[in-house]
Amino acid sequence: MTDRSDTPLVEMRDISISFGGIKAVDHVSVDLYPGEVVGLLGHNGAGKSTLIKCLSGAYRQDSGDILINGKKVEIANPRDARDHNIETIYQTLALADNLDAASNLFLGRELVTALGFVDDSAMEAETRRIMGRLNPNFRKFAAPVKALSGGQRQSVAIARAVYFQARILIMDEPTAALGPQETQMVAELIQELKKDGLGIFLIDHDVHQVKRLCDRAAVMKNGELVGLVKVDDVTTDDLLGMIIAGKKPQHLAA
Amino acid sequence: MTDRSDTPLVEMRDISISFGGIKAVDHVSVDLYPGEVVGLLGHNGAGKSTLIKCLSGAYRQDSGDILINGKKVEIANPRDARDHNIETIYQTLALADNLDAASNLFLGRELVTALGFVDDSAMEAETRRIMGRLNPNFRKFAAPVKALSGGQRQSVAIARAVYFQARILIMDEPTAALGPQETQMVAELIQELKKDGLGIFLIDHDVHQVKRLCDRAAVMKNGELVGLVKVDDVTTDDLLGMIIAGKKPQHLAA
Amino acid sequence: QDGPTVGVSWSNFQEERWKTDEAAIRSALEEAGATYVSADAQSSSSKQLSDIESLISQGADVLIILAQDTQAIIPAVQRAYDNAIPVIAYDRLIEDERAFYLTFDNIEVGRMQARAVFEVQPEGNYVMIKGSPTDPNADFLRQGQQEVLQDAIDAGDITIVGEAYTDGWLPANAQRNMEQILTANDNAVDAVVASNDGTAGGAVAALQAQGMDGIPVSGQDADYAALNRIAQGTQTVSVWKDSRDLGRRAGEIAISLADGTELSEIEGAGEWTSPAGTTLWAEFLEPVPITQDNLGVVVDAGWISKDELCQGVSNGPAPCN
Amino acid sequence: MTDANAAAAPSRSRNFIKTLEIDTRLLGMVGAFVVVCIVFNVMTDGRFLTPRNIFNLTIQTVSVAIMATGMVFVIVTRHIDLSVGSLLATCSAMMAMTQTSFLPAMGLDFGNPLIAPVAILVGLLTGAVIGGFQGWLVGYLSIPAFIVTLGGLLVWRNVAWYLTNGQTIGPLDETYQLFGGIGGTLGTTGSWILAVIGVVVTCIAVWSARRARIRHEFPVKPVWAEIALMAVGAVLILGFVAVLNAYEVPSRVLDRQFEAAGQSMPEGYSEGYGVPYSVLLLIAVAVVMTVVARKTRLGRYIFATGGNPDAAELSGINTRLLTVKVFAIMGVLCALAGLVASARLSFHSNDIGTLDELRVIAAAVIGGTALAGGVGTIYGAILGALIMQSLQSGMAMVGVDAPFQNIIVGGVLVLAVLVDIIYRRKTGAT
Amino acid sequence: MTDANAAAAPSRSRNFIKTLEIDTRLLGMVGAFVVVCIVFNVMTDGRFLTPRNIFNLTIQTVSVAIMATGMVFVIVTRHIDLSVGSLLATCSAMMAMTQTSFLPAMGLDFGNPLIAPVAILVGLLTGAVIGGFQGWLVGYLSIPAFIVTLGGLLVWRNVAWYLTNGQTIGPLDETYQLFGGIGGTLGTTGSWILAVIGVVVTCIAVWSARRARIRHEFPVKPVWAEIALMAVGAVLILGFVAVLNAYEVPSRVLDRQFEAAGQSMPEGYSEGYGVPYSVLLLIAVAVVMTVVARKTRLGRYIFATGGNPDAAELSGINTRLLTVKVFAIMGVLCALAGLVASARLSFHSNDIGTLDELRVIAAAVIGGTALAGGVGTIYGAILGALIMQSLQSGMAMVGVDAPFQNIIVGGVLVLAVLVDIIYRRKTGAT
Ligand SMILES: Nc1ncnc2c1ncn2[C@@H]1O[C@H](COP(=O)(O)OP(=O)(O)OP(=O)(O)O)[C@@H](O)[C@H]1O
Ligand SMILES: Nc1ncnc2c1ncn2[C@@H]1O[C@H](COP(=O)(O)OP(=O)(O)OP(=O)(O)O)[C@@H](O)[C@H]1O
Ligand SMILES: O[C@@H]1[C@@H](O)[C@H](O)OC[C@H]1O
Ligand SMILES: [Mg+2]
Ligand SMILES: [Mg+2]
Repeated sequence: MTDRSDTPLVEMRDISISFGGIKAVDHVSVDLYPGEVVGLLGHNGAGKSTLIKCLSGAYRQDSGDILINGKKVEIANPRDARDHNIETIYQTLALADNLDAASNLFLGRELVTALGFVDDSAMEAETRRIMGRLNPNFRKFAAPVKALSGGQRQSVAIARAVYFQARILIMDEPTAALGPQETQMVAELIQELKKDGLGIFLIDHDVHQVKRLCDRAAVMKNGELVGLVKVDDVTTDDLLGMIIAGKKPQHLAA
Repeated sequence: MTDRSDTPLVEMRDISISFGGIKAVDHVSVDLYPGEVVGLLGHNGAGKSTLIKCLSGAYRQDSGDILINGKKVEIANPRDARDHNIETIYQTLALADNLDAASNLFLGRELVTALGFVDDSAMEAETRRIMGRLNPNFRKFAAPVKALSGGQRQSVAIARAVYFQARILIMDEPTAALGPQETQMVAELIQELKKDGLGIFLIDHDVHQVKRLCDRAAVMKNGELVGLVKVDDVTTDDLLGMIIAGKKPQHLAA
Repeated sequence: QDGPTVGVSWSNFQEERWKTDEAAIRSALEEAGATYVSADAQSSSSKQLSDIESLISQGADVLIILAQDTQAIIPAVQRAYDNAIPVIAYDRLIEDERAFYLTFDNIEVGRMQARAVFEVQPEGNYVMIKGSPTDPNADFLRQGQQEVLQDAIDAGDITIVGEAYTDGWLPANAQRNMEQILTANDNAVDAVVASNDGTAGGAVAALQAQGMDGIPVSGQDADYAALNRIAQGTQTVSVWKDSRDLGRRAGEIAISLADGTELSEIEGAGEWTSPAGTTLWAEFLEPVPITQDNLGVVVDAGWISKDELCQGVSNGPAPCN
Repeated sequence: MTDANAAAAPSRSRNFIKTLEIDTRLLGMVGAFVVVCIVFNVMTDGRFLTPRNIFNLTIQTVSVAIMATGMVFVIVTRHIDLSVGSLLATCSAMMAMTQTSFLPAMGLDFGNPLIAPVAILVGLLTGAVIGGFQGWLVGYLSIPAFIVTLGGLLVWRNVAWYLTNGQTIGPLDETYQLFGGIGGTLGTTGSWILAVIGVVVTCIAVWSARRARIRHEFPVKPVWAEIALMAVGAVLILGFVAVLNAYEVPSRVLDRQFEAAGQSMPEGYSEGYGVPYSVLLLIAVAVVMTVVARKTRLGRYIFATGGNPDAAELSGINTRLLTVKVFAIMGVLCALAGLVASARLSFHSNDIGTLDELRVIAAAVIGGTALAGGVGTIYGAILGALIMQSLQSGMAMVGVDAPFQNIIVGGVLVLAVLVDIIYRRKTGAT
Repeated sequence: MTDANAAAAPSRSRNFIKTLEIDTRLLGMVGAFVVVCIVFNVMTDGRFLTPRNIFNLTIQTVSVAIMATGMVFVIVTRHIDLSVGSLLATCSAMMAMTQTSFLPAMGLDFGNPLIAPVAILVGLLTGAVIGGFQGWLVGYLSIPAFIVTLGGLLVWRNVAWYLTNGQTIGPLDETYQLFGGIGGTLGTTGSWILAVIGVVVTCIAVWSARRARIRHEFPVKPVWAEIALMAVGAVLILGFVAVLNAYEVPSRVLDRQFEAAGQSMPEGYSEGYGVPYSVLLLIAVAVVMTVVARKTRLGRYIFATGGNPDAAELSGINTRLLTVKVFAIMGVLCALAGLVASARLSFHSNDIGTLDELRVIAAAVIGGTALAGGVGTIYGAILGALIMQSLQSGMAMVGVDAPFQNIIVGGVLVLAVLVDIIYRRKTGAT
């Protein structure tokens, strides 16, 4: 199990960010240890995606600090996040619709030949390998991803985030559009990655799945953090209560 | 309960459609009765969305017929579908990102004042009313929908489809991005609409939800129909077996 | 500064010659202690009207106008008149009797072009490279050219085998049109009447490609490159409208108009009636056709230096020998 | 931190503006415009901001501004129209030929009061038909608008050439010429009446919007804010009219008028111009187009289609027909612009409208219309046209060399938009 | 049903094409082009498709085609460049002044072999710097490309004017003039060698692509299909060179050459032109740009950014820097186009490149580049330029009047694109 006495892999301290005067994230602090999965829960518009986008470099927080391995870091853009080995599956998937699956998977990190040219065959071969583990029915390797079904697109986005050796993985509702078998395969993958020592933020609306996959769960409501609990200490109903009523369960509300 | 001896509300007969030579939907027939919810299940890319898009007017089938109330109809575009009182929640939501929630909700059917001008206040008031029933935390009535969270956008798309008195409702993974409370509210809404005598096609990956909400379930695999079963005759495991293995459960495989 | 302000409205300053005109006007004005202000209409008669309104607001006491359109400029003249500002129609006609017309005769320029070519090549196949279809001067020029050639055409000595407008007077367009005419006629072309030096340059480049450079080609404006071609023998004539004279005259007239001189009292002015029937006070300067025979004139007049004229020419005509 | 301090000050004024609910996008552009005006005013020793020059500027802007309002719709729906200058020429040619040739041939003589209205009608029809045809090619045959209107750019200019046989046509009908600007104005009294009507309408509009919100129990801004808004509107309208009225008709012109009436002008007599009809036309176009954009289904569909064409189609909007309508509107506006432009010149000339496509698109883009579609405002486009025109006429007044003028115009254009962008980024407006 | 029957026939040939895996998007455009050529050939009694005219056409196309390849990148990234014609003028002015004025002033005399290379280098640098600067304004300051390059259109043309003092500069250096077209060709032998190299490279490329697929165990097409592909490539290359070689140097030109060498021309002597250096330059540009587009990261990022700018940025692509690069490439290509254009004229004139922005953008759009971004091909743009040029040159040859020419060019332009669209819709290619 995770050792939480060390310095955390990620620490987000007192993060706030607002859009046009309205606070989307309001003084939220969460942390993440290596080999741990932290679930992020909350109603629609609670601020989950916005919070993790500060970590992935898509947004800049208005205030608050981000620490990686105990050291304060500046994440001004997605390239900075990549430099810290942070990979993200965005809720909107962030795919270039006009490119095929392989090009999207390797976007920004293309495999190249000895001459420095992009090696399409090699990338396609790798893509076939990893997609086989995520979505066994997937065949459309040559089509631009805009011709893919919703779930197929999501598989491509997942493949992209897990292919490269990240240390911190952010998954924003990764299985929302996936079928039961595909969802199961992603769950197994998360277990594996966890074993490899990655830290994972998982945003998911399915409290059962969170109980199953996560070590801890953070619940947000209207931009604020309701609580950060160990999933073993709470029931799914406790979690639902936190999400809907915005209150910590009695026995933890110290 | 639904009376299935009458003429069905919708009958899709032998529908096929292919993209660039590859069959996305391959001779599929399903039907739908008033007051009935038919679930559509299948792996990612099975062809569910493509099938219902033939009914909603987004695609034209290559072959096969669509009958409404037993009469063959031509649905060449979304306007034709509307004329037959078919409303659709698309998987991609189909929102105009630059307009606010009210404008999206009433798009194509704006409320107008006596002088024929669009009545923004009236539409906003109606929007507030219906969104209150779907997403109690929703406040962003004046913002363009591109500033909304994934789940908030989905709520707007749902509101749009259910506001107008449809007779046939198509829901393509309507709760994929919704939180637990919001999902529950949609489930209740479906029950209500069903009581009002609507026919509903519901695409959903959650077999439990399908068992709970649907009367019958059609399962697709690689564009073909695996089977159309009454949900009371099957277990969730039976359904999963149909989705993954593509075989009808023994006791029904007459 | 107490001298008058003179506003000059150019139709399109991009063409080479106006630079020289401007310098001449400027120096004439400077001598008299007047202020020069200007605007470039970029080939748009609407912009020209706005420009002139601006120049009037700016406090111009006299206007010199190179009109983009002979008629559409009339509201500008009206505006000037309402504000008691005299107008000089510079180089191009303005169909309004309140303007003073100062120009080289464009039909005469056309005649000179055709005459010089005709002298060298009194029979055979002619190609007419015309100016921009939107510039009225293009048709004046063409008219003059036709007058000279008409008899020979009627007699069957001369056949016009190709004729093309040149969009925007662009040399590149003239070159392409010439290439296509040559191709269409299997090079059976004996002379080219081009309407100015830019288009002549394009035509000569096309001829060169066929080894046909040397056949008679006309032009006007005495562009440096064209004079150099005459020295080299690839162009026959460039009708020289010494814009320094025109510019200086314009400057002088502007000063005296500013002093309150009436149009009729301008020295050298005479009454003249346009083809459309407008009678105005006008002064015409003589254009000079420049050929190999009188190349020295442009050098003597200080228009071009001998080095520039003779660049790359060996054993040419005087003064390049 | 300095950053936080710096942010504090604007945020207070931002709150004030927010309470007023003024469109903050406008302010950056207005700011850029004001800067341009002030700089020119200094450079021309105060000649730029005289009633006379302001009067000229407004008139000069009209033709491009009218078309720019239509271009907003075209660009918002993700299309482009390169043919506007040529279409203007064809409409103007049709109107000119109708009054100087077709109608006289049918027995309506020069000076007949029917000539102007019929000619204008013919022009508007021409614009609508050609525009609609181009829209049909774009909408129903799916040919990219760039190609269709590039073709149009070539075709219509030369159709105009053929119609007039390459000649300048005119002088045009006297009534027709009233739309040209300085020749046709409301006069001071008429202008004041117009101003008062404008103020009243503004107040009613603000107040009835408030009433609608109250009816649906939405929050409303404080009464002082509403009144302030009305006051700002009133001051702008009255100030504008006052300036136009302050520009006096030159005494030579008055002299002539009295002479024509067989009288002699009383000593010290003077008269102001007031609002020109062409400006009135622009105001009418602006109001109508703004109402269409904000208050009609058509406008709603235009913006929806621009935001997401697929979504619009799936929502049951006939986006093809919509395209036809948008281009037909553009065509009608080209005809109106052609009316103003040729009336101003008092002739139809071959080169009329040349390069206007660039000016019109630029006006729309400067005014905040995004070429990616979905975003744009009518008033922004008009302001954009005004900025472009100020730059061009201002330069002619400053008296630098002609080529240098263009360099400066190009540079300042980029700078003005940059100011606007920086302003918006600073205030968080988008 | 008739519908089904009608569909059957094309589907068989479609399968054949599919096996060959030729880009079907190309075919509609090629078809439109062929139709244009044939019509002109009939109208000119067979003169349009002579080696001589084909030679002319290729040369006339080069300058615009070179810029069009760069415009593809610009438009694919959802930008636009209106400044190319003006930038061409500035680069051409720099090159002209360098050779006739700057270098001679530094002691390099007229005729010195260093003059041409240095002048060209200066031009390329100018283009890269100005283009890069505009890219910086677009990428880093977020000013819309339309505004930046509209400003550039005004600024650079007049900078060119200042550089040359408004004068036509020439005649240009002899070596420099070699890039003008007919004055500098490879000759027949050289051209054949080039053709053979081209064929060999094509075969190797096809074969090594096949090998790569086999290595990764992907399905490959049948060997006959690969060989057929090579054969088609070889025939096209050899045929093109054969045509250019078949155009013989006019005897007058040869005569003069012998004369200059002090000899007299042998009876019946003849010589073919072969491939002009300018066309060689275009081919090189096309190959390099295609490789960049398809085989380099830069190209991949350009298309990704065009497809979804946000996704590209989130994938760690520095889209701002990318914008600078794209515009810098465009600038360099403007310089190359300026080299060809001025060398062809043998002098630099003030108005060189005027209106080229429209031609260049049109070439790219006709060639299938979508203004919405993300889609476009280099060969398409070149084909687009060729179609435009064929129309214009063909019209000039047929000898119709300029205004009527433009009407036809405009109409045929729209028609050609329509043919392409219909073809693609029929075959289901996108
Ligand atoms: N770019 C933006 N501009 C303005 N407001 C935004 C923007 N992005 C998010 N918001 C607002 O911030 C709030 C939080 O949004 P966020 O996407 O973080 O929610 P979420 O918890 O991820 O919800 P969901 O479960 O629906 O994905 C919402 O009210 C949303 O409308
Ligand atoms: N516009 C299109 N062009 C080409 N192929 C398409 C297009 N739309 C769908 N397809 C293909 O058709 C197949 C069926 O897609 P569809 O979207 O119907 O799947 P689905 O069952 O809805 O999957 P999901 O559960 O992921 O939403 C997929 O293989 C997909 O790639
Ligand atoms: O001198 C010429 C002028 O008269 C004409 O109008 O425009 C072109 C010039 O070359
Ligand atoms: Mg979210
Ligand atoms: Mg689907």
